[in-house]
Amino acid sequence: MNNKSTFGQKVKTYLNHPGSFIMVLLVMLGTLLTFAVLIYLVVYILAHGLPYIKPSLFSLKYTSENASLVPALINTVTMTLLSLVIAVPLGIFAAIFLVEYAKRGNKFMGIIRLTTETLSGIPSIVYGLFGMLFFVNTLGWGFSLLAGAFTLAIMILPLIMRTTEEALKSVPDSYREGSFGLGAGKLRTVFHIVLPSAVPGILAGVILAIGRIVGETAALMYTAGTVAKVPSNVMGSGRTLAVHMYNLASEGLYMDQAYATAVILLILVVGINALSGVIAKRLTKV
Amino acid sequence: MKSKTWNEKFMQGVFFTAACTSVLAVALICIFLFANGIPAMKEIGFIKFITGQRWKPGNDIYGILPMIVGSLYVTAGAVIVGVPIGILTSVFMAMYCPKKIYKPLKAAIELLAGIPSVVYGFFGLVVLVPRVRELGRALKMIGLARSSGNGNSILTASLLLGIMILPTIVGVTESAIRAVPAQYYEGALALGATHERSIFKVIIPAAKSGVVAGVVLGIGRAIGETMAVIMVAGNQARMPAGIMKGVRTLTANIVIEMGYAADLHREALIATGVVLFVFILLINFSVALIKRRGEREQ
Amino acid sequence: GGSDASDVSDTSGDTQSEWDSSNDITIVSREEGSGTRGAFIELFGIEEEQDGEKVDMTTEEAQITNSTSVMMTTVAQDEYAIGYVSLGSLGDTVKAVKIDGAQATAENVKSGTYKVSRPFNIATKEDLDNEVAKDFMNFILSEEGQAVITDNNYIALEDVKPFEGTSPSGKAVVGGSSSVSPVMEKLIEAYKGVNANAEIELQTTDSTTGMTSTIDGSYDIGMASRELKNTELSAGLKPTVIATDGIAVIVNKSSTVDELSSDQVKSIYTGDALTWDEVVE
Amino acid sequence: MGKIEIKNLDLFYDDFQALKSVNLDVEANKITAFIGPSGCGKSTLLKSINRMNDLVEGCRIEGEILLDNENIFRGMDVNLLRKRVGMVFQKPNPFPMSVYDNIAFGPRTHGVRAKSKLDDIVEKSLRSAAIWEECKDRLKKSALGMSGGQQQRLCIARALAVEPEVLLMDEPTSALDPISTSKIEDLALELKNDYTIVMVTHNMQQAVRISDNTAFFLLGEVIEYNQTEKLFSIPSDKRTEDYITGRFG
Amino acid sequence: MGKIEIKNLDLFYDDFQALKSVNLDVEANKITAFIGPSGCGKSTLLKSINRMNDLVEGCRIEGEILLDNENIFRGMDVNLLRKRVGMVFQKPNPFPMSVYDNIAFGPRTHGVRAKSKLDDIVEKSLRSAAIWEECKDRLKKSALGMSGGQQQRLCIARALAVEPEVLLMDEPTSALDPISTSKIEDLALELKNDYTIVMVTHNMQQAVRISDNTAFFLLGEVIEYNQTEKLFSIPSDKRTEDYITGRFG
Ligand SMILES: Nc1ncnc2c1ncn2[C@@H]1O[C@H](COP(=O)(O)OP(=O)(O)OP(=O)(O)O)[C@@H](O)[C@H]1O
Ligand SMILES: Nc1ncnc2c1ncn2[C@@H]1O[C@H](COP(=O)(O)OP(=O)(O)OP(=O)(O)O)[C@@H](O)[C@H]1O
Ligand SMILES: [Mg+2]
Ligand SMILES: [Mg+2]
Repeated sequence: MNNKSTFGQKVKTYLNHPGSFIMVLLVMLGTLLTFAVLIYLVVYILAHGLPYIKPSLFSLKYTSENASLVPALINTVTMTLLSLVIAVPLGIFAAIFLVEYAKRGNKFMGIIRLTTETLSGIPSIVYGLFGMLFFVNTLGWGFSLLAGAFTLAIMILPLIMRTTEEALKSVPDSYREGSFGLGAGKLRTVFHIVLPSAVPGILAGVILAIGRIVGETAALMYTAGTVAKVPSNVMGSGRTLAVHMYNLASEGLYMDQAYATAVILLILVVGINALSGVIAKRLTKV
Repeated sequence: MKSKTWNEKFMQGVFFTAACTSVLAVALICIFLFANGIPAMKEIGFIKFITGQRWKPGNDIYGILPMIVGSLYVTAGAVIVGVPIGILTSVFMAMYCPKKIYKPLKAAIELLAGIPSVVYGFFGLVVLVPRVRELGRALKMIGLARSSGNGNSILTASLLLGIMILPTIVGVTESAIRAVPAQYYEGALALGATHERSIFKVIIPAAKSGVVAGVVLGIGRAIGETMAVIMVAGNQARMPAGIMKGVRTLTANIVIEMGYAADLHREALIATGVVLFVFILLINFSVALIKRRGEREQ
Repeated sequence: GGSDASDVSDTSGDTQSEWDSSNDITIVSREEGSGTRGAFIELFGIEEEQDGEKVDMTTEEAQITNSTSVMMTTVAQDEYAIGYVSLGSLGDTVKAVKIDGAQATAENVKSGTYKVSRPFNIATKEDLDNEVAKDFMNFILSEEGQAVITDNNYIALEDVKPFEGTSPSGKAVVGGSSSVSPVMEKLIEAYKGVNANAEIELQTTDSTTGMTSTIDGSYDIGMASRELKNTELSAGLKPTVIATDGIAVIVNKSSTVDELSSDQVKSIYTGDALTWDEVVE
Repeated sequence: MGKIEIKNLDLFYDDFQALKSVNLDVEANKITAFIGPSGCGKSTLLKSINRMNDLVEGCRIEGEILLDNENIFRGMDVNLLRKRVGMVFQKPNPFPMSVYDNIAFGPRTHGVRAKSKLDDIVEKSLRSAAIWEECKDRLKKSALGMSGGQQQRLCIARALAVEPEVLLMDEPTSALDPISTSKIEDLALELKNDYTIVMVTHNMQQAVRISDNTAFFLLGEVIEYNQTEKLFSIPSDKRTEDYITGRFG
Repeated sequence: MGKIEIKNLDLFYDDFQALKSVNLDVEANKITAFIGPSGCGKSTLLKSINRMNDLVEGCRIEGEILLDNENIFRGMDVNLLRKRVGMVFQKPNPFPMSVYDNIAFGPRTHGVRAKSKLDDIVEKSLRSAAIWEECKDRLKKSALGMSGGQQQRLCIARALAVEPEVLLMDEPTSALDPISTSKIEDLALELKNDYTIVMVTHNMQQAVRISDNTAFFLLGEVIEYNQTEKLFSIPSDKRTEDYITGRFG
């Protein structure tokens, strides 16, 4: 015998409580809609893109004939790494300050909270404008991977900070107490006990950030430029996959390749998410 | 407390400096946007810029009221579409979803957030626009609407944005629901309430501030979205004329014209960015307020 | 070139009914300031002189897009739409209408029977000292360069001489208008065939960025699909026309409209005619 | 024949057997105490009586529990069961709403809509839980603003408002100060005239003070079940004796 | 003169006074037990001895605590203090790393780097905590995989590894089963030969079983402090008597 409500019992319950029945229907309907849209989207992209994934799309050099996405892919990786190199240490350190050092009720903390929340709400087009005005024009970096990376770094900073903060907060205080109780100082406690335990959470944030970088268009068009090749150094201009796709699509000459690129982008996003799951599992196992 | 090694002090300084970057970034963004946008507003006339109903850069007429109203309409539409569905989905994820399928579903929702907006744009253009156009024509045929519109409309943009803000709303609301202590749920059940009644009468009200924060974040996303809206909204720079008619948002205004703009026109577009930025600031302040009130209630 | 703007015209192409001219016209236009739009309104007289100022009389109801593909997709899907695109981007998902009896083809543009066209400009600083850039400009204006132009459905310049390159080595940056960019891409590839030493970088942005970046030196050659503005000329830019681009007026394939007069196009775009039966009988 | 009859109850959390063929009769209008060291299954058994264990995934039950001779696992609407068998938790868990709405939640759930009726129920329940005087002036204020002891009595009032027959209490005083504790104990003694009460406690003195019958649990088994007086004065099992004299736990 | 002398200690959490002029001498190589109802300040006083309260924001201390006649609040490096005064917590809190690294963390913190030396320390500490046999084969495995009782002994071993003089234990057995409890009690009795032990417990029988001296706390005050035997047989204060006979708490 099972103590769980059987299907029959459930039906009976809902007959007794019609209000509940309506609510459960609504919940199911809403959920169904969400996933129906998702599936439609994915199928739509696949249907339009898959047939056009050809070897020529993966030529080493972009030409107007092959519309290769390899340079854009390489630029995407470079851009991602650059942005992370800038934003991750900053974000983690900032979160450490907020969680481990700042005193409760500290005014300054309120300001930081507010500014990070502001940052996370700024539309990417505004980031694009700012990046163009500041990095490209004022600092004179021109359209360059570096200008793009710095712009994106600011954009993802709040995300990294926020998730790291959460991860640090979720480390049980008992670990900290244990470490302090053995005479370890704050720094040692943070770096040897707290941070390692927080790694899976931080990683989740980094993955989210990668997702944003990979999908970003508006902020990059005005900062990193749209050159369809791999620049020789970070002061050169280059387009990422999303920008590549936008460019392919905008003149209407390469729609098929654009959809094919969208498929690759989608695969990339799924891949990154899956990877994060795997890594997080590895790390939490110790 | 008193005798800290130099090392500890130094690193604390490093951490503090890192924490300051976000403040610095916001300050820089403010300075650069305002420095480039405010002079244009002055030249055009602040009131004229904000309340002007005509936008004709070719003749140096810059009034962005249509775009402000347009952004508000489209955002409101997105909220009407996205919020109920989003909240219901998050309820499913937090309270109904069988453990076995939770992970794939969660990943799917994350995927929804990871799809680049350009892709959404084409999806909207090719899938939503024709459907809305047919709807408009049908409405006109049966006499419910005077003009059919042509599919690129407030309605289309709202639908698309409603979809695009789903992941934000689902994510935030789900974690808000999960953060509600299980004791509330148990307490309600123990009084003989059904699963649904416990959720909608106890848990959701208890998660209120988190839910509202999620909705407001969604609003922020909807206002800020650019690449997708451009493709489906019609982008007419005139006062919105009905939900089956086209509309131009603040973001669309910037992206559409930045490419060809020079001089005052360009500065007016940056000023549009400033207005957008101020909107976002207002939204964030209200989120902060909501959260603070929520915390006080706890 | 690749393929069509969209293969989805069939989503609404399941033409449930006959084309009915009593329907509202869906007017699609390009964004203010766009070179394509500038040329279009000028040539059709949609731009009017008022108090010494040129005023763009395009109706506010016109749907605006900044992308050729959105323009094409919209017209391809909507039976009652009208729009316009560069001749070079014209695909077979839409139908180009005759204007005043003339078909929109490169030959007709060249012969002057089809009048709706605009120049593709490149601009350099007057004191351009980048050898690669100079050599590349010579290439564009040569017989070989102009052949590329013709191949891509644009209208080439007359009286060009064969290319005599100096094969300098080095790097040049070309950037600007996204309308010019596709053909520029082909030109660069062709040029690399004759001068492997040179490296030419292409930035697809927009006409204005093209000009300002050339002024401040980040581009060696700027591209514009419009005439240069006075401020740009006075900042020391020297424009060169490298080709002519026809502008095709397009309608949906199921439309029964095949031909329009300039005045009809004007009355549509100024909002005087709201439904198709006000334009055609 | 008891109000509640537990027959051969086995309970598993996945593979772990938390209750081993438990047999127990709970008498009506008495206070029955469950005692035993941590993890012995007291809460688990208590929660089985109103099927709160249904919520735990992987929880599997064999055997039966009869409430007034009716098997609670068969054909009984679980929501109605929980209306009849109320529960008070270890940590006070008032809902984050006003005092009034907390009490009115249950009656509203079961269809009471009329304002005047609700007013009556709220007052009556709060009086029965001996907390009316303390909160009659703050009915519209959030229940979270009250002290722990008040919250716990509010939770008892909330449980009473749906007019249950049985009241389950899981260490209802363990998070409270001595004064609040004694208030709740007095309340329990009073309530047993109208209700059947089952209470888990880790405080043996508490069991002695207020319960009529006591069950001693060890590792998922009921070792001894008897009148409280007898169990504490002449335990029949060595393990019971060891436990009540504090040799372990 | 005691190993630890607590003099006129007042402790505030913000405005709330958690300890009220506490005076107490802890004797060397004895087990001192703190008992009292929940919230009376036992843990607070214990944590003051190795200044773990420094971590609590808004915590303010007046009065002095002398360790071997030295004021721990003045001029003493807090990290060195904590090395000398080790602590074991209520809930076992091994770090999420291998058993070996758990034990080695303390010595490494205090500068021991040599592998062979560390190996020695790890073995010695685990032996002292009577857990060497159980985990010598899984030194490289995560400490989180052990049972609660093993984890608690591991935490004791971890505390011993830095060679403290005093060992503070805050209800070290309250989360454990009876068998693990008695293992830890035996261990404590053994360890008191080399260390001074202060232990908070909510189990009075435990205090009776293992402690030499007992302090009874109520609402932040030390009501009675005496040899355990005396305190439990002839309490000099009425409140102590009420408490140990289970009349409240
Ligand atoms: N949800 C669950 N999943 C798996 N095991 C559980 C769960 N709840 C309880 N257990 C296990 O069942 C056993 C009995 O738990 P229960 O909570 O009934 O003990 P208890 O007697 O109430 O103890 P305490 O005095 O600590 O409250 C314990 O070993 C516990 O670990
Ligand atoms: N960090 C803190 N901030 C504010 N008040 C605190 C804090 N820690 C403890 N208190 C308060 O100080 C008082 C004493 O707490 P303490 O933890 O010392 O009690 P205890 O005797 O150890 O109780 P228990 O047996 O429940 O562990 C309590 O009233 C408690 O609420
Ligand atoms: Mg329990
Ligand atoms: Mg304590």
